Amino acid sequence: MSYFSDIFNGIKTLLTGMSVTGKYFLHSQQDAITQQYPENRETLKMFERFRGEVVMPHDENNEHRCTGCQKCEIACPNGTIEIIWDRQVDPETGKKKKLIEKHVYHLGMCTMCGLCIEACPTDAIKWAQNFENSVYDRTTLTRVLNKPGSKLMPGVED
Amino acid sequence: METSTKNNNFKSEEYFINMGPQHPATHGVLRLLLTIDGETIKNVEPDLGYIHRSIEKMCERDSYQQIVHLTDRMDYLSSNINNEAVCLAVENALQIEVPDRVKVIRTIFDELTRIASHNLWWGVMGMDVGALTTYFYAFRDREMINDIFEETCGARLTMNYNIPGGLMFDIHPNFVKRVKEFIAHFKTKLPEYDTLLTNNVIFQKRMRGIGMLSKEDAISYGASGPVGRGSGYSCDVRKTHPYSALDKVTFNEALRTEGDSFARYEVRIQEMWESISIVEQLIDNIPEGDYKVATNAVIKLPKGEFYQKVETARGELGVYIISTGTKNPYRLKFRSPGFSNLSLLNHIAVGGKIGDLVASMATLDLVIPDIDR
Amino acid sequence: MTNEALQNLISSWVPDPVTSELEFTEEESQFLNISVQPADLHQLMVQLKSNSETNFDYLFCLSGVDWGNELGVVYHLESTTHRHMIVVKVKTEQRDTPLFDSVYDIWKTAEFHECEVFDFFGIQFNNHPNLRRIFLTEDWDGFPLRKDYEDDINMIVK
Amino acid sequence: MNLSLSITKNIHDWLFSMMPETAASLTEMTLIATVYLGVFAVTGLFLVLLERKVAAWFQLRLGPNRVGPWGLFQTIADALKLVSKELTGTVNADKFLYNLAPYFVIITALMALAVLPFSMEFQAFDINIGIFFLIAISSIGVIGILLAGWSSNNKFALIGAMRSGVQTISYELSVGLSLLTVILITGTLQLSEIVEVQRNGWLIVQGHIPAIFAFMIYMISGTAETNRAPFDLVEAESELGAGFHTEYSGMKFAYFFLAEFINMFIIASIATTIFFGAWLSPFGITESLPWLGVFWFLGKTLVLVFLMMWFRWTFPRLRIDQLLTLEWKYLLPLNLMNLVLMAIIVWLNLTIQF
Repeated sequence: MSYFSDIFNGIKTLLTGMSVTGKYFLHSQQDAITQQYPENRETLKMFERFRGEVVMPHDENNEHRCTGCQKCEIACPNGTIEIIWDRQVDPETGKKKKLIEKHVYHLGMCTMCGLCIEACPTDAIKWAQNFENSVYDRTTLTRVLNKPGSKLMPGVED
Repeated sequence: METSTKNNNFKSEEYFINMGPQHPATHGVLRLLLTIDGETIKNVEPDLGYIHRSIEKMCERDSYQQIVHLTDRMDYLSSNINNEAVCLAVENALQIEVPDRVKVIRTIFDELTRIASHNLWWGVMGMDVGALTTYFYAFRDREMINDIFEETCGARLTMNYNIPGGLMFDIHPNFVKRVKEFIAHFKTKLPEYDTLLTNNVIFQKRMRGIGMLSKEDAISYGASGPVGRGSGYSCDVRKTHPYSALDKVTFNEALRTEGDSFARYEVRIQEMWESISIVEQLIDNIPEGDYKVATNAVIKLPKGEFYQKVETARGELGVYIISTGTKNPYRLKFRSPGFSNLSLLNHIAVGGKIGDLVASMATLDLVIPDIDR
Repeated sequence: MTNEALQNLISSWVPDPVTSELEFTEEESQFLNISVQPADLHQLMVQLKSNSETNFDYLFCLSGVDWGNELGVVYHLESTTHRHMIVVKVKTEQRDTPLFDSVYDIWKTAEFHECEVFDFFGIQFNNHPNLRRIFLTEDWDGFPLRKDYEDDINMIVK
Repeated sequence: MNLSLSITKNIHDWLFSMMPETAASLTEMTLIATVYLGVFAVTGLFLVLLERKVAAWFQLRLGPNRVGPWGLFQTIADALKLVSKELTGTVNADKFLYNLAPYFVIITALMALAVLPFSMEFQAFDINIGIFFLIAISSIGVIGILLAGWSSNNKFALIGAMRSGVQTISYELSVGLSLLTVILITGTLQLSEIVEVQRNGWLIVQGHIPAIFAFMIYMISGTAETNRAPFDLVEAESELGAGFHTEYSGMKFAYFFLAEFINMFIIASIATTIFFGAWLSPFGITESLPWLGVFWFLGKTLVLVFLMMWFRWTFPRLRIDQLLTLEWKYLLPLNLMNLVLMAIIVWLNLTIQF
């Protein structure tokens, strides 16, 4: 008799399985989890801690907070950050001081580990929430983070 | 055949099949050289290295903080647990005691990672035996965990949240609320998994009695995690060598004695329940305090050898550091669970059909970057 | 079993610990370390596994190490019944033809792990069923995890 | 009163008045064949779209929704893409058989459509051995699959083809026997007469218990015949990659794909015809409007097609030996018992008739 009870129980499990998919079929319009990506660009907000790419914020006077200490460059595991710096005479104190010429960031090599931002003593760099990083040409992934003509914000020291 | 094969006395009715490196069931770039007689598997020889990046060599030139982010890329489904393994090894070597808050948060993250990993495995398990819908149901629930991770760590998969000495930053204010929401949601969905797949008669027929692994063989092959526990081998590192806040919680080690594919399946399902219970025990009791202790900017480990084992979603991950007192490890070896688990694939698959190979391989829950490193 | 008891037991297996050159140390490690001569390795391993008091049935880590002028293998063993652990080390100075006995017949997991050691360190194992380059291609030049390995193209030295 | 019928009748009369009889018949055949080909190619495409939509709804997705309103033109775009793709092949393939195989599959699929009664007198070919013809035709398709797997010079394809051979030959038996069970009530193989018998109640009602069993067995083995999940061992994505059509690309692949969906439609249509009264409306509510029969026929068929899709997106796949166990140890004995039961019921006149 177990032959028939096997069949019966087998069919029962199949039908209960079908009831699960059937339930979702009936609720498919409300429960759909699809994100309609390019259309929902307006409403799609990344979390504030999202690691999109490293940026260097500038204030309205075109001033940044990077002193060129190179701690981020050392912290980076992949050689993503290169700082080109120069010693220049500070007009106020008259002493020679390390100033950045270019803060080069290779987005293509970045693994978004966050060690550079942890290492930065002056909060000069931070994460941007931008996630649309694809480009047609790989060279455009190499970015200079400090804007042309920008200078160090007064009062920022290592 | 350019790769040497074990089976030199190759019979005329047998033939080779090259399964992978591009094959839907190998979940990545695993290549299996199958010797088949009709539909019956005669020999399985894995050929690895298609995603080998020599992480161990890279570690020898990196500082201890930098090593952590490389472990994200080994077993990417339990990345937080991998991170923690390295951090624990470094902390033990430096004899740093991290605050209780860090321990609790780490454990919560570990268990959420474990749920996420088992969840994805469940979806893929269904796909491997032909039930395609499981994948989407699993991903719906996993998405919530990923959102929790993203909100706190800023990344969904390669989180790099642990640093030697604690955590990179404190948990997000929404964290507790979201975790509770997830737990409430997931508790209603997990029984559905059973109705849809576990109890299904076809699925049970496919899994029961297939891929038999005895307890002795499991130990001898170095099986760990759900693969070992499905064979009745009590190998949960969380029980045998508790770390972080695991000594504060009570949970049952999921054990099955059958040793077949279905036992391994059941172990993972039960582990999801146990992980939920661990998270529930801790989520209301996150102690106040610092989220990290200060370490030197340049970490130098004392001369010596350090070994730390943790339980990832796949099994026992070991981090073996040999330090000569410099800022880089002299040698760093990852004992990855997948590598040992893969070595028993030949043992459990021989004699079965091609469909059995796929089903029992799915219960090993292989992640190829974890095996190749 | 405590480390001390283990040490006493294991040294009682060999008639004369001085000539057999078993070395025990607990320094710089959380486990009891035994250094053994390559010729005695297999015999010791068989005893460690089969003796009911030690019963090291779980080989959980097998690592190759390049010690500079020596090449070695480190075996981490655990007993699933007694839950004690031990580390066995073996070294050879013959960097050109390093050769040890395989422990595949004692722990089956060693098959893959020894392949890995062979692949990265070039250490050969006697009686291994299928010693092959498991990760790298068959025609790979050199053994990458050795300290004297050089690859100008693929290796980035910091 | 009967628009569709009068149109076909008018065309028929007009052709025969224009030409000698042979030429007129030939023209008529070609005309009907072309119309069927066009209509069912589109039906096939529509079924592909339906499958994708239904799958999406089962899986909490939206499905294709970008090409045309609600994604209606998605499969047409896909077909255009497939037409424009390069036809690749393996080097040491048996070129002749390799190229022949897809046509075998698609032509046999289309041939079976000829005998289906879509509405009253709306049937291309009312042969008196209708059911027999359907069973015979539907088993030719497997030759195409075997050829495809064999000639591709690919081991995965070969395994798929061999599985298909085993599977189709086994399940053919159950399909035939379960239909035979119901034929006991009708006493005829001609499809139009089977429909006429059902004016007294659909056969699934007339034959009650054994007919319901027969229907269940038919649906299971019919799903196996079309090589769809849970019996998709022939393709078995996670095991064989794509099975017998691994090496096919472009339009040749599309033929296999289309044939699968047309076969599914045919299996559902046969079930509709035999068990659910074909184009007859329930309780004869639209008996005065025979052209609505097409609507009823397609409606019933689509419900059954949906059932097959539901199976596909819920169940895991069987293993090859379990597939054969199911057929030879379960379906076949049950079927034979069922046949005897039905014979007794017909003999004792226990059928339910209105």
